[in-house]
Amino acid sequence: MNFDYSEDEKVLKETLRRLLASRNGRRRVLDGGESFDRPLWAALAESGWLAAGLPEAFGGQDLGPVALCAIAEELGFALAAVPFLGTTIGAVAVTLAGSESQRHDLLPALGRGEVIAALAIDDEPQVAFTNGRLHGRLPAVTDGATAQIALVSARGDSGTGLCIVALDAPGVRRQARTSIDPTRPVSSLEFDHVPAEPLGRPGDGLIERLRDQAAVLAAFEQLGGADAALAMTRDYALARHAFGRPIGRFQAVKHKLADIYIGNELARANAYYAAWALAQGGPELPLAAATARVSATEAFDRAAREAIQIHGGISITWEHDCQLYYRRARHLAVTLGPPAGWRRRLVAALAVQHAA
Amino acid sequence: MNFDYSEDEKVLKETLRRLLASRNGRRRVLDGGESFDRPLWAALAESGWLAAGLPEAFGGQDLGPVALCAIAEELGFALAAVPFLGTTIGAVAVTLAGSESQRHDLLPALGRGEVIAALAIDDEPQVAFTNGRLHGRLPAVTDGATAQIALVSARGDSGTGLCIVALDAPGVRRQARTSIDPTRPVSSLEFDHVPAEPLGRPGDGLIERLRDQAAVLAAFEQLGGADAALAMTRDYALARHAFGRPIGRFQAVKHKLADIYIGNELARANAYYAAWALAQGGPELPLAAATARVSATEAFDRAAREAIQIHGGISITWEHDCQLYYRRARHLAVTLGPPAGWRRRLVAALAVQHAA
Amino acid sequence: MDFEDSPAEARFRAEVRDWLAAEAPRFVPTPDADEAERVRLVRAWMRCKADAGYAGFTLPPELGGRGGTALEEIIFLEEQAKVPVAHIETFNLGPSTIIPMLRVHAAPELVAELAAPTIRGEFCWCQLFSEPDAGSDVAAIRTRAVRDGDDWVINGQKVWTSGAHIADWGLLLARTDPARPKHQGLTAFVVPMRSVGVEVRPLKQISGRSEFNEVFFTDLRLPDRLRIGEVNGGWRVVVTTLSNERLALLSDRTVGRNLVGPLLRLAARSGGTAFLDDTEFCARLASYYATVAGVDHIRKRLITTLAKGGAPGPEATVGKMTIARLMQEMAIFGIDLAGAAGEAIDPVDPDLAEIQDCFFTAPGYRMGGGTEEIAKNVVAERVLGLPPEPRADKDVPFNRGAGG
Amino acid sequence: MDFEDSPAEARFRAEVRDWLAAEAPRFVPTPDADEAERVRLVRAWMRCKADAGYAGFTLPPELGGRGGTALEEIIFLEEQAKVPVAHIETFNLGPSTIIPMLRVHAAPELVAELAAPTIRGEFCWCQLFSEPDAGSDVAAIRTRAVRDGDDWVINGQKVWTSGAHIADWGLLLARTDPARPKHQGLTAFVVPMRSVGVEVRPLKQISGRSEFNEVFFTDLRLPDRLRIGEVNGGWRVVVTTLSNERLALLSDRTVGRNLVGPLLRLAARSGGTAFLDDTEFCARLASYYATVAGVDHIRKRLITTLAKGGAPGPEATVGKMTIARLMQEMAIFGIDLAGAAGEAIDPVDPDLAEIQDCFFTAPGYRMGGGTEEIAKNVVAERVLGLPPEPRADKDVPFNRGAGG
Repeated sequence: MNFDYSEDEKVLKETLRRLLASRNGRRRVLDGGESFDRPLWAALAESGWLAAGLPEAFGGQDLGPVALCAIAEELGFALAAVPFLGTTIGAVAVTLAGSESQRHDLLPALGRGEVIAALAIDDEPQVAFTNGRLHGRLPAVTDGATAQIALVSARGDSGTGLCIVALDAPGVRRQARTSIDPTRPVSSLEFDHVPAEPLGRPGDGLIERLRDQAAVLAAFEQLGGADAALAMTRDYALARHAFGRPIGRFQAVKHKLADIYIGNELARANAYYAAWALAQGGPELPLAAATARVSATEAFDRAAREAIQIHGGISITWEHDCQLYYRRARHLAVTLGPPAGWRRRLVAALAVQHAA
Repeated sequence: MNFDYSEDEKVLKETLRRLLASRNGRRRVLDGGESFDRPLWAALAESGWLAAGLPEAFGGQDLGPVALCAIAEELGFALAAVPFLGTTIGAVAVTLAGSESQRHDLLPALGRGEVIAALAIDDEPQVAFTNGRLHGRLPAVTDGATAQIALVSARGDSGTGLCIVALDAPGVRRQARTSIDPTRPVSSLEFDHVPAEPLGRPGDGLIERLRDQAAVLAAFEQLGGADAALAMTRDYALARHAFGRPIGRFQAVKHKLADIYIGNELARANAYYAAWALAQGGPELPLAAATARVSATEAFDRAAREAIQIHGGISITWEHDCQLYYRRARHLAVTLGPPAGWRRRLVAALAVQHAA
Repeated sequence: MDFEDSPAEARFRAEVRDWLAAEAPRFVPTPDADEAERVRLVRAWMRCKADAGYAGFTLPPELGGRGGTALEEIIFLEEQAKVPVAHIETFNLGPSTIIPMLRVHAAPELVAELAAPTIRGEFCWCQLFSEPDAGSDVAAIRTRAVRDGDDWVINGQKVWTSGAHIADWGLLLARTDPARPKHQGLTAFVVPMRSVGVEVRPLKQISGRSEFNEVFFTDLRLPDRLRIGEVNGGWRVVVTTLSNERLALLSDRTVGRNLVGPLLRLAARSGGTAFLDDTEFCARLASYYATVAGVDHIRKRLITTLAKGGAPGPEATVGKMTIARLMQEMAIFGIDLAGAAGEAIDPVDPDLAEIQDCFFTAPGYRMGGGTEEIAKNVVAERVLGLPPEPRADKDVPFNRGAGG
Repeated sequence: MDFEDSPAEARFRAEVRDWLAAEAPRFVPTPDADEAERVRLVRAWMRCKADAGYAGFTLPPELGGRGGTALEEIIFLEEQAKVPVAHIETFNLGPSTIIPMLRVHAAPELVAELAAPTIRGEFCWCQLFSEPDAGSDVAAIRTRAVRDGDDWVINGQKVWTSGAHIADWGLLLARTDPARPKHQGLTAFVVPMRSVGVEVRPLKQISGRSEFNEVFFTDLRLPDRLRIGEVNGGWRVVVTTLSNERLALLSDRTVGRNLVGPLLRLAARSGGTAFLDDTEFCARLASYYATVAGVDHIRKRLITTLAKGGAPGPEATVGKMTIARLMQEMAIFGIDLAGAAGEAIDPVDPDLAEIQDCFFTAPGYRMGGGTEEIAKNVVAERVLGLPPEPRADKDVPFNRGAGG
């Protein structure tokens, strides 16, 4: 038994944390002009981080899901403004269910960061896929305007299935919208009978598998963000004085920080377990993934919200970093569908487990 | 505009508070042997408190709903172990919708405390009323074993209606059960084609009117209980020392007490408004009653729960009064149906208001 | 208990309603009006009200007031809130807070000079207390005022100043004796905001808007006649001002915005009254509404108490301690309810847009006028009588304590 | 990351499982067994385990132990938890907490005398720290120990003593020098509970049960050889004991009971999987389960850390700070879900009965082993490095401070 990252994974995290500390352009993205942190994305690609999970045959390092979780955690800690989640899940999808030619065409390009994938997986899809063509409108897709391809769940003749669509194809209309977190852009996607290719078959569990993996990666991003918010706020509580003492000496501030700590530790424990379940690929995954997701959403929400309250006035200025956490917490909470859906999935998985 | 009790009502409360302070037998009831505080009930009857709301023609004082609320608040403050709520609503029901003979037979007896009424009003009644007979089982009715009559909502041929049944009639089986609050007893009632009399007609709004009034009275009981729990806990926080100071000097304890205070003040404001709405008899009542109920349930729950936490170990001994509040809070929360039902009713009334 | 008007109150309300219906429409900004235009309209509207006797309700006529009652004022404000007339919160500070404070602490001539123009909308005010190192702990300010002959020379920086870019006058708190304990070396002044030596910089907030400013003082010279209260007696001015400010908070605008309507409509849009079967929606909305309604009743009760000449009880801060936090939670709940659609700021759906806007403004409401935590301490100590926490900063010279 | 056994671990687990399957059934109490009978069974079961080498896992053989590893102990406890064998929590105190503490602070001969009988179930222990005026603040105790020749004479009262009515021995904290500061005048002793001068009275709780006792000492004489640690050095004994106790808390029984199953079954009983459409049920249960699961993973991680010889991190108290409070909230939620039926203690439905029982026991869990509030202070100070609150009681003589 070992409930922690391996030594290798710890070294990997440390390395990535240093890279992110030196190359982080999130503030530039927030202040406008860019849709994501392109220099950082290029740097990540160059150092091989985007190919970490790919098979070696396609230029990757085949590091496995736990390493991807470690990367997600660090990107979350840095609040990096990059399309990692969709692109990673895109690569996983193609690896798991792509044809030979799809693998050859897409995996190396995804690993080099040249192709960005957007993710639009929905329980009740608003788009249809018939006769090889995608039709319908998605009102808000993360990275929809910058991605080259999208993974879309769509209604078909034999049920809901996944398909992959090139976003530069004729008949695709995309419109950037104002994101609640401008460091993670969102846009509408409209498909007017656009040619697309199926991935897997309706009912084969691929959508559920990808959604669960996306949830685990998102949980690690949330965990990283929550840890960073706690660290920043703790430092502030030691430095800031009021009424003749550091505010961190007031029990109300102490208990708020302790509550954030507790939430983060719970989220960490649940995220680690989900990473293990992901690597195992066993029947624990649905419950573990939903639990990690619910736990991490609660933790990041609390950390981002109370970080502001503890910082006081300074934190609601545009220049202060608190808003980055507050925005990112909300983005990550809703990006894979309403949080209520994850809570329902958790209870459904629990009911299955208890019935067994 | 005047958002407070009148001077007369204040005097009335003061008088009742003194009586209750000297005659309170709740502890005797809790420790077993009695199903309610009979000496107190007799004293209340003797001083005219139980007849306060009755028409003068039937031996009452016709004091109106606000005075009844004041009485409920004081009984709640004292955690009195008496069947006031059901008996009062019984009298209101007979006054509003009873026949001449029902009024003559019941109102004076209710006002003298000789007849106790139990209340079993349910949205989806588990009992049926056909051909003048009541049939079915109610698993848990407050005061069911001690009451002489019950007001029961029942399915009939033309919808759900209210009827009044004598509990000493043949075919009534009642079985005392262990109450979560032994100072307010509960029992099952089983009706085997028992003769009963209708009150009002299905669809005439009587059930809703009584339920709303019961909710307002219950809210005042809850408010009184919450105030008493706060007062007791505040005194303890001043007297008890730990780590070299009164525990009331710790910010965590202060904030907990402030939270209780806030909840109580909100509950008080909503209860007063509902009392006014009750006296007006206008269209504000359903929303006002549900709001008072939801607000008071939250307040008493918090006060009872955190009173224990602030008191620490001593409070979980049988001898300490904290448990009385904790039990009563739960009893009052569920006695008129699940709290979720009141929240739904509140939102439904709100939707009506917003649509108007 | 009576939550309705007496006959006399009802008569006055009807009179006000008629007058508002006749006059207010001339002062409604167009949707695309910029701030300058809205300021112009507010000033004109205040003048119109003052001319008609609907301003300075409780001020004597010699100060330009109506010489009326607080109850009249309340009824007028309630009715005014129902019509879409130009409104900028900062214009309320002078009439509601500054003038009452000046009547306690300032020389009668100065009051006479400032009162009438203030209620006529000619003098707009801002409050220059908070500083980067003095938020909740106002007495920790460092802005210096140094005596120089008959003048004072001011240097320092203020922050979180609402409306400083509009204001004609400011109420300034400065440190005049750093060698005294922190509360005992402060002095208050009124400052003409367009003076040389005053620089106002807007402070962009996370909402993207700039409702607050930083204000820099560089060798600003003020004549001693603009000093309020005694030298080193500024803390008393602060206490009076903040207690009046607390009353101003009774105007429901500053406690938080009401999300009940937007949430109900957002929910209804996704399918009739299906939301009644959404138990979480009902639980959250019911609890929220119970708080909003309770705070509103408390506000009305306090207003009535005031109107009858009584002192408001400590319940005044219940709203402060609950509404803003709930507004934030409900905004998050609303965004989550919308799911992925909640991620994009919605230009079409006004309800989702309002919810999203509250998401960004709620954090500020949770701090404005003292944090929730400070307010709870106050309740615990002043209402419940619990002992204050030990403090090490009160009795030491400011320049040797935390301020040194 | 690996949440599963290594091959060696799996082999040992299989061995344990087989042994338990063969032996444990002889030690299962009948449903109507009274406490005396259950005590008899627990003692017999502990002897059986010790004879087979499944006790005192990390104790050396000369103290009656197995001389094995903590990992073996954990695997054994996990497997034992799966079989319905006699269990009384208080019997764990000696092996898990007292013996490890004695090995640090007591004379080797005393350890040798007490260790083997303790792990064999012959000596059951209780902890005599809390007093009516010393709950969270253990150092405020007033029970006196006065030297008299080679003996100590004990007078005073303890409270909240689990299992005192069963225990053979107690670990006592007493004040030996009231003129010293509160932490510096305490001394620890081990006490034979059946001595003259010791009186145990059960304390009835709100659940109606009596799991705790009051213990009164009247001129109890203890020989000096039963003193643990130095005279006036008792606080160090307390610290060692409580840190071991915190480890014992890792046994999930004492943090709180798991209501996930009862709530799911209660909900399912009112109609298939309709509860999946009850958004409030899903929200509450999901959040609760996420906490329960997280605490469980943390517990396992800490156990593994311990087993590998590491020191447990501060996460050990996360369960303490969350589970009991949630258990209380979920019990209330469950009762409310049942509506009026929740009002009657249910003798038929075991799930509702469990929920109702938790309603009454949760308040005690929220305080046991230090309140949530104390635990949060500890996290804030020891983990997050925030400064401690000012304390006025630490350095003054006890008889002139709060204890005077």
